[in-house]
Amino acid sequence: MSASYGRIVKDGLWENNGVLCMLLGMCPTMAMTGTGTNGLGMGLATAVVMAASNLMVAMFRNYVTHEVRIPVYILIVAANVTFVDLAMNAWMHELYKVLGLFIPLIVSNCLPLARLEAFAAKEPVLPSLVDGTFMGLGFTFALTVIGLVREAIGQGTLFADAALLLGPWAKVMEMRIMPGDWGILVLILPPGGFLIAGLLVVAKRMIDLASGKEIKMAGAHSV
Amino acid sequence: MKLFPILGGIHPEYRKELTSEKAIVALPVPKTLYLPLQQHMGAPASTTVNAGDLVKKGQLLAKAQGAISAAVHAPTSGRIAAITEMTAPHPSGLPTLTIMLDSDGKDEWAEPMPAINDPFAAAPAEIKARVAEAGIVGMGGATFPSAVKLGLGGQHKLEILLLNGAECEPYLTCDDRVMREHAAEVVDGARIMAHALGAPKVIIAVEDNKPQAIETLRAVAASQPNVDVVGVPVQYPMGAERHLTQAVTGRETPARKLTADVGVVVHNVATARAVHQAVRLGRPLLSRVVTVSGGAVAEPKNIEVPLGTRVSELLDFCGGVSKEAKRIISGGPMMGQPLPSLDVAVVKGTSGILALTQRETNEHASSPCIRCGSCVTYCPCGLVPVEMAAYIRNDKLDLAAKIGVQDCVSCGSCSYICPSHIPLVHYFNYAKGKIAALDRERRKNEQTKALVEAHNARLERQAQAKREAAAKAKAAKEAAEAAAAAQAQPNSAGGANA
Amino acid sequence: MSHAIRPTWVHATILGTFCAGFGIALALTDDITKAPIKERALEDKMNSLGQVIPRSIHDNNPVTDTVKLPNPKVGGHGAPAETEIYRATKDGKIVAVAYEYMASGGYGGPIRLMLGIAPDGKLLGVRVISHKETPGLGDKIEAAKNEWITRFTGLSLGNPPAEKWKVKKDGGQFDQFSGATITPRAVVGGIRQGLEFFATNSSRMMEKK
Amino acid sequence: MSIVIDKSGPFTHGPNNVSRTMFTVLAALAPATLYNLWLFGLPAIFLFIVTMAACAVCEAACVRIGGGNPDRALGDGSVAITGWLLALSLPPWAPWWVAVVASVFAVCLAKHAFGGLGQNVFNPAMVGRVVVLVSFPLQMTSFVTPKPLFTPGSPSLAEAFNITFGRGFSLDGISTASPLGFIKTELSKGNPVSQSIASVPSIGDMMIGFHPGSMGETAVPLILLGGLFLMWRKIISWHIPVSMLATLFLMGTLFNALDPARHAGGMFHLLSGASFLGAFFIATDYVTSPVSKSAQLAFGIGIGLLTWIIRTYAGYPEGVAFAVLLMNALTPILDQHFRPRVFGRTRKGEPLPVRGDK
Repeated sequence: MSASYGRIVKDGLWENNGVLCMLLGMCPTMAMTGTGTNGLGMGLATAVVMAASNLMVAMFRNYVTHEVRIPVYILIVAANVTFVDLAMNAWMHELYKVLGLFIPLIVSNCLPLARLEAFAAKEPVLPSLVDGTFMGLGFTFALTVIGLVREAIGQGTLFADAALLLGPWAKVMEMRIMPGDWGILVLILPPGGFLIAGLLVVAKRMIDLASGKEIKMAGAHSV
Repeated sequence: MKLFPILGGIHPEYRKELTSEKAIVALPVPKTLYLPLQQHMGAPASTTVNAGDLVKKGQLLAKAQGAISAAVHAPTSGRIAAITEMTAPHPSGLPTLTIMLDSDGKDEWAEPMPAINDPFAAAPAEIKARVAEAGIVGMGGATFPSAVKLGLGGQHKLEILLLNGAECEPYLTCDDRVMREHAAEVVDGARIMAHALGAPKVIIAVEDNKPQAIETLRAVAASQPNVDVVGVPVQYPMGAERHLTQAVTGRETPARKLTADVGVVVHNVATARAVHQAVRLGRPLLSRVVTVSGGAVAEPKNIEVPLGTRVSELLDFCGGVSKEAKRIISGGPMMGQPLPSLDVAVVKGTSGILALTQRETNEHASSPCIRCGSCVTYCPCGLVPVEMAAYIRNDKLDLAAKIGVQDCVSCGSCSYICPSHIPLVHYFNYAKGKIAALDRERRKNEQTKALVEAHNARLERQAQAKREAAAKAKAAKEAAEAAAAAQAQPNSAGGANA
Repeated sequence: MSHAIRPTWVHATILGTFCAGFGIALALTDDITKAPIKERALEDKMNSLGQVIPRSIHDNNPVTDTVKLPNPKVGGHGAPAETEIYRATKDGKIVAVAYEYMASGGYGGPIRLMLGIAPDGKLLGVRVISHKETPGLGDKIEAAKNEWITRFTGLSLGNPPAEKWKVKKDGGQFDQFSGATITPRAVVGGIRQGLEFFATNSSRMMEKK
Repeated sequence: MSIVIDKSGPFTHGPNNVSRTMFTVLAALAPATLYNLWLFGLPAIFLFIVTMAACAVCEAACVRIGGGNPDRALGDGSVAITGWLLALSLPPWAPWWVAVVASVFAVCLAKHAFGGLGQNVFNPAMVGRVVVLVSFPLQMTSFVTPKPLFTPGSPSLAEAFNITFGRGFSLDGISTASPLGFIKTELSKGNPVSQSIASVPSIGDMMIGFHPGSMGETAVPLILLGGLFLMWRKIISWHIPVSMLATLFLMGTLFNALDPARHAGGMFHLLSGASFLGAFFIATDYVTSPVSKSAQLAFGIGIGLLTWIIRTYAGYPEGVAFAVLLMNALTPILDQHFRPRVFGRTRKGEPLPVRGDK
């Protein structure tokens, strides 16, 4: 299986989107999408881990025997997660205070492991890097959208605290679209995550249907 | 007598008052009778007459064929017009081989079979043979050849002959009338059957909504110490064999077994009467009592009908059918079958002909299931119809089978009660048919496989034999050559004489 | 995908090599980030102390100048046996102390408060550190959601008088927010008890090391 | 004469149908509802109308989007029950938008997203109630003492309009806690139940509904009457209500006996909150409760137990709605495990053994 870069990018961002299509990585999806900023942060952290892991696995794939590949993959993902965890703690501390608890959970996220096994283990370094990056960005996209919807309806803001994540310039992104009292609180509570994620899956399928595409749905594996 | 509760069951609107006070009247013999060769479960009878033959009333027209089958006799005298395929009295509407008999209007009896004057002195086998000869089948609607059922005494230790006079189907009153008008014949027939079965006791069970029948039977049975008449609660499907057995004896028949396995054999009251006539009078089964009823029938009646009479003639005799008729049913409204046409014949199992209006059927388009659970509550078999239907709808027949769709007796309680008007029985019948077909297919495949394997083994054996033969031949040849070589030497002592 | 069957030691070696490699990489990263992370943790603490003790009034780092006192029984619920008292000094003189206090009686369990108190017993600031109150009702005690908690600044045990240290519904002077009485009641009670804790222990809190 | 032979029997059918069932339920609810509308006055009437209308609109919209026939869907009465129960489970003086949000979640999400009538896993009315309870705890826990129509305290038309439709109307001055909430609050202040129970309305007042609460939480006798009516009409069986109420009562009594300072008694648990409404009208919802009787018993016991646990230990004073939803999720499993015994078979599904010597 060898795909063009365009295909890889498109698959990662939309057509084979980890959350909206493969229903992978549901644990961070539910836990970390209370606001758009959280979703974005978690997504980016995951994307970095995925890109790095894909890259490493593709580099080492010829030296890893079939029997020990899974432990090695987990080792690689876990190491990358720890790098990100430490780095964030040291240099992006405010965001770390929000996401900290959940960064280690990236290890148990099925999506990185799935891409390692399905893609990086078979493909050369560069395509693997692209796949990891864009699968991660697709994940980021889904998490951000879910976060934005929950945030908007739940507490009436968009990208609250984005400055903590992206620096002071991001103040311009922070918006209040309605008074906080009007929010339907249930959406920023855990049930809201399921609700919005479910509705987005539906929305994606409807968009695909409307554009006459074949629906891809790769079973429901999740963590 | 102590009764036992049965599970579930419903109380449909019985509407028996339409005909319950209508005494049985005899239908004049129609000009032509149509006698299907299969009026019973099992193999069709095989004809003993040809087109053009003149026959007398009671003469054998077709004899039983195989272990489970029943004979057909001429209900009147006349000429065989044809033996041809005609629409069967079955919803499939498939053609079935039928004897057409033109009545000569004389209604002349053939030489009757000799009466058995003291049946209780006769061997059970003799009674059984007579019942078979008379072509009697279960007249409650199941149409299982009665003689076969009377043979159950041979393999089972039977205690009770349970005579089924429950008649739990709405509308039908034919059994009620038979019990009221021919109680003596019914009781006598029952005692003869009990004798044939080797069952020491006879219990006649009648639903409590037929008090006169109970009273009349009690009066007749008073002189018979081994005959009891019990009134059972009015509850559909009380007349189902296994449920009646449970209600009267408290014994629950295990799945896939017969009531005989718990010591009980159930026969219909009309069957008992037919047995009485066959044994005491030597008369074969030529007619039966049919309830013609329903809101679309001008004058509902109970009629003694010669077998083979067309339904249309029967309905005409009752003043015809009004335009409101929504459904024409053979049998009761719960378990009866819709008739494909009015030209089909009355057969041995036809207990009723109903012409029902929309108001009576109360049929509507089905709406979504609301999981009310009524079907579970009312199922007399302890099944979960809602779940079975869901499986069947999704074509998961194996799962439906696992939760018991084959234990369903198609009594219709669930469909009757369903507020969403979902045709549950229809689903179950479909599933049962499909599962049976798949089973047959599987068995056939297994058989084929076994045959193929046997064939291969045979080929292999043959090949082996051939090889061995060849080897032998070769050995023989070598021996012969050796012998020849030896013979070539003059002084050889032994010769190869192979 | 076909692959040759190799002896176990090959797998073991491969796995071992990867473990070793990543182990070293992780150790290096840990080494690099250790200092900044420690610094951040300190900053965090200072920030939360900074909310209850204004930065301008002291010149030390209160995080490093602490004494430990036995935790008052009230508030219970898994509170540590000792409370750490952070002390802010200016020119070596104590200008404020800060400590955590557990307010009991919250709707969803105890509420953790941080109190900053001047030597004269006046509140310099109070913040809720953590709580499990009903979202949308009780969470208005957070400074980020409502300014209610800042109203305590400047108050002390005598001001208002003891009988007024209650929510209005109970005859005191503090607002409850609409729909929720329990949470503010717990917080007000907690603050009052926290101040009492100071009153009885102030000398030990202030004593020189 | 058009004679059809399209299906197997039976060819007669009972008189009941879906809408008859649904409207019988509404009839059973009517006395309690009317009494409560009188008890809580015009704002309650407005709220009731808003809820019913919002649910009907949602139903029609969802059915139309799904390509169905909205008239037929509205006609079956199921959405009327959802709206009605929802209205009964809201505080009577709640603002209109609470009702609308609850209706949208109840009908569009809990019912139609799962496939419409008969397909939903969770009780729509309770989903609606829980969503607004979690989202708008202020509005959902502001109860008023009954102010019956035509009595001096009852709000005028203009006032009532302002209560339901006005923006920023504050109940602060008049709102009080329901008895369950009161007990819980007192407990959190350190006052034992044995003491605070003296301040809640008497059992008699609780019976006739003179205490603050959601509409359906009051007027126990009328709810009970409606429930008995449904049993008499064979719409519901006794299994769920009795097992639920008995469990709740037993738990209450038992723990009250063990520690009266911490736990309210069984009678109090029965009469307060939505115990009766839940037992007779909500837990018995056909679609979301098990179909077999033994499963229904387990279902009722589960609700009773969870209700007691939530009331006693959780963050909300009333737990019926949560308990019902939690048990709804278990319904398919209960149905699997508690199948009735098939005639002629053992519980395991094997044919019964034939009696050896008989």
